[in-house]
Amino acid sequence: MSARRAYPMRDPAADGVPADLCPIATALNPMQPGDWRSLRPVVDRDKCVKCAVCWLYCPVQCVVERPAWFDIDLATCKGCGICATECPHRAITMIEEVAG
Amino acid sequence: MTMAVREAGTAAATRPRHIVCEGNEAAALAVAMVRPDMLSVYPITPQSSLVEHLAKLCADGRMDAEIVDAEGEHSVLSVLQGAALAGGRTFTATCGPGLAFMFEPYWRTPGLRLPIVMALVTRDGITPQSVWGGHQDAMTVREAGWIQMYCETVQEVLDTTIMAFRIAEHRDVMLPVNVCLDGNYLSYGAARVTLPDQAGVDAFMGERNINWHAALDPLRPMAVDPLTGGSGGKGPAAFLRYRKGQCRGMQNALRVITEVHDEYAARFGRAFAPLVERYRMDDAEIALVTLGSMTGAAKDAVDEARAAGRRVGIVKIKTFSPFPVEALAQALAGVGAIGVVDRSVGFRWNCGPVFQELLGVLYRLGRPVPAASFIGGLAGADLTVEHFHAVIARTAALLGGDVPDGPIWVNEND
Amino acid sequence: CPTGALRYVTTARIYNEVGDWEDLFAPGLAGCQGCNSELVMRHALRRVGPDTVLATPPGCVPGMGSVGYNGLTGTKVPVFHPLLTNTAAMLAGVKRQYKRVGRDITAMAIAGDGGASDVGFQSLSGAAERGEEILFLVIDNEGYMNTGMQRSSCTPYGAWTSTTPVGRETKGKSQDAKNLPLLMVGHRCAYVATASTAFMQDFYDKLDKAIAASKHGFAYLHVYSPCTTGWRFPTERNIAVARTAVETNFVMLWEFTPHDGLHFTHPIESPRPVADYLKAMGRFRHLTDDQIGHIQAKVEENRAVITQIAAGAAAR
Amino acid sequence: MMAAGLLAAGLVAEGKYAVAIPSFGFERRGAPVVAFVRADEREIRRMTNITHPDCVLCIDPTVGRSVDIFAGMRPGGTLVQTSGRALAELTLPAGLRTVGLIDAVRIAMEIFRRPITNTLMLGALARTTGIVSLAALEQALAQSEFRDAGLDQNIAALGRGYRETQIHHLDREVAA
Repeated sequence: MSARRAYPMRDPAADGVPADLCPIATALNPMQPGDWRSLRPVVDRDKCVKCAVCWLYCPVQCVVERPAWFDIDLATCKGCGICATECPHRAITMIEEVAG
Repeated sequence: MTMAVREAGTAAATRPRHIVCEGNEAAALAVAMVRPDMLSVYPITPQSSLVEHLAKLCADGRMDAEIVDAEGEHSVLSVLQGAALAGGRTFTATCGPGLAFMFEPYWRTPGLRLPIVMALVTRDGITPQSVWGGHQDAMTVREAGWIQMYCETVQEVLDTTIMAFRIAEHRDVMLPVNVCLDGNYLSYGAARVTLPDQAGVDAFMGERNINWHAALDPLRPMAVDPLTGGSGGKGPAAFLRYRKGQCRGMQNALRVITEVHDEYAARFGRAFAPLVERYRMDDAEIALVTLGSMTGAAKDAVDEARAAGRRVGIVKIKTFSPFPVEALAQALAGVGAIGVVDRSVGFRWNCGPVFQELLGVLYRLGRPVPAASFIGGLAGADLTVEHFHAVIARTAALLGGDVPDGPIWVNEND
Repeated sequence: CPTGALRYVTTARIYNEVGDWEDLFAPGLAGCQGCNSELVMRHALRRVGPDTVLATPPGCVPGMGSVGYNGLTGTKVPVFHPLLTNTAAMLAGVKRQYKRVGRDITAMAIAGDGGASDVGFQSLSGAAERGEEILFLVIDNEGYMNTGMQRSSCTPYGAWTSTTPVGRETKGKSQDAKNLPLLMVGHRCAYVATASTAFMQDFYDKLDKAIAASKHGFAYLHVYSPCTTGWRFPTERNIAVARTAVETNFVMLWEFTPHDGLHFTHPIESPRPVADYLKAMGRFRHLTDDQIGHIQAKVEENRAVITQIAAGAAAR
Repeated sequence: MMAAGLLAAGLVAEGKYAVAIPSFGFERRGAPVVAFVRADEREIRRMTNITHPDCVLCIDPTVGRSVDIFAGMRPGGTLVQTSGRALAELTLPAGLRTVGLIDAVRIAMEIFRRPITNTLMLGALARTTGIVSLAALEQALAQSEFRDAGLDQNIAALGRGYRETQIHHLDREVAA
């Protein structure tokens, strides 16, 4: 659905814009807040019915669809626990992150 | 009120078109000739007739521009920032309290490098409550980063307003411009002016590309003005880079203002000094430094003083920001005494703001030149030929070592 | 619906429609854990799409990195920091210029309640009066959360904030909240609605209507947004708190157009006592019975006012 | 200021330079206002008020009661005045050489049904001083904001102002 995708960003230097002119940014921040987490969501694949409630309420939109269940992208999941609270089938539990 | 006049017995199209109009209308007519996209307006004395003229030009179909009647000056300039970031050529006008209310977007505009042009119909500062002319508003914002050019005549208001767009949009400049016209004397003063031809202005203006450097355009996504700075990482150096770039744009403007004035003179046959004007300075022993519409009376006074044998000249500052340090130093190189006439007050140094700036130029001269600060024309007061005779006499006294230790208040005994 | 089946259906409907549309913010934004503002803005921008110019006045939305830091952006559409005070005016300029050159874009603001109801209200009111074609979305977390949880005019009575602290003399904010969406109804905007992330289908429906309205007039969408950090409740309770606000009528979901007037979109006929909502968060922990009584009375008064307006619309 | 601007436009129509400067007060209907006009064959540089006028054009018969309209006037000057009274009944300063008199309010009531004397008095000024021609003022009016009936009325007023002004040369009358 191309109309629903962002237009590509261009390099201002390639367009002849001096680097000292006006503060602009055309590179996307690569930050991955997954390391903020102290609790991690774990999805019980047997209980997941793919209702997408977790996806709907996830503030960072880190819920990704798998063939038979919804999974969590742990690179961006901040561990807030909303998905576990809201899941109508109790398919997500929060477990403690262990160091390393 | 436009009073277009055709030369009797000639075809109007082949002769320059003279009209009689006030400075506020001259600015509006100039704006119409550069074919702006967006105007945003809010009325305030003594600027109001300017925005009324803009509205009338649009209503009559003589100007094809969007006109946004915003709910205050703060929004006026904000609307224009949005329009400029979307690629529009923009104009507005304000003065005094309106400028103060506009200050938040005002001091942001240069950093965004938006070539917005704004007539600043100068007005003295409240309080005391005043609706009359004076340069206090413009002087108060002189470090905000706008280019500021002061006009002497109604004709210069018209021509400078056209040139201002070229200067602002020049790729080596990309800064907003205030065309300063003295409240009352130029805003409402009507005089004979000559209009340039529209085809000539179109050719002079060339192609517009306002937001080549920073755009709010879905087809060209970018973040405009992300947070920049901090105390670690790349931020502080990046902030410094942009600040230096802004300073570079201001310095480039000295050259571009000169080039644009030269080109305008070549195309339309009207030449104005771009940075400073030297009037009868060749063998001048004393110099007056003036700004804006007071200069005409000063010139008449100097002619009379010259006729009486006094070697006096005038250095008029047109471009006040960026401050034309070198041009002023050259113009004043040979004089023995300087009298600076300000139409506003510098509270910190107990002198006029232009005088205060001039002190820096004197340092460049490398020799001590006695100078006096005259302050007059506040809140609409007249600066007459007689006043300038007194200024000339007092400045001449500097040659004999009679240097005042404070400002001389010109209208004190009117 | 006690079994949750209704939620299941509507959620799947939203997911099936927009799930593969691109999230137009960077994956990593520095919103707090469980940030409802981040949830609102990701859904809203995804729905509005890439042909958008986004303005985010100072607050949590740019504070979490939407406009970015030091050369990096957090948003995939053109985005700008307006001033806290001029969002609606600046967007009006953007939109009018595109309209002038015949390009259809959505000019969208995602603003906080402080920048909309306090210092930015003049430009908001002016733009609404002029009918500027803008989609103005306010995330109402009832205070200046980005700068450290100070009170705004949208902060409710009794709430602790860092500038309405709980002490011997005073106990939280001593004034009631300004009803900003109702003020926008007074501007006769093309569309005005309140929404909550606990009722996503309702929110999406209103987004669609607001987007459509923004093509011919001023569209105003007010989303109540619990702030886990500033309101002091556990991050995982965010949606639950939002839901309780609606179920107690502390927050009412309605929409307005000049043609159809105002009507409730999710009327609560038998509201739970507002104390159920207040006790869910730390910012109200200090409340006396008198203060709770005041808030309960205020809820009923608000309900009566809006019901009266809605009844007027229904009678037409 | 309307009259001053029209006068300046008329002067420019004849190839002259002109500057018109209004007083900077609050212009309210009926309140006394003053405007200054300079004319010259060469460019006028001073943008200042006029403190020593050669000619005073007084378009309101009663304004002299509240304002000294002759302040700063040099000997040998000209007054163009609207008045229903005869010259002998007017209090005039010494040194005035020429006076143009016209009952402009009466004529204005006939033309406009309101006491608007501006264009009438411009006609009277042209007749009294000869510094600008009637044709040039008509041209200035035609290029102004006036349209249709309003323009016709003002052209008529200009003409009647010009024709119905009585000019008195005080020196000669005193000598005679």
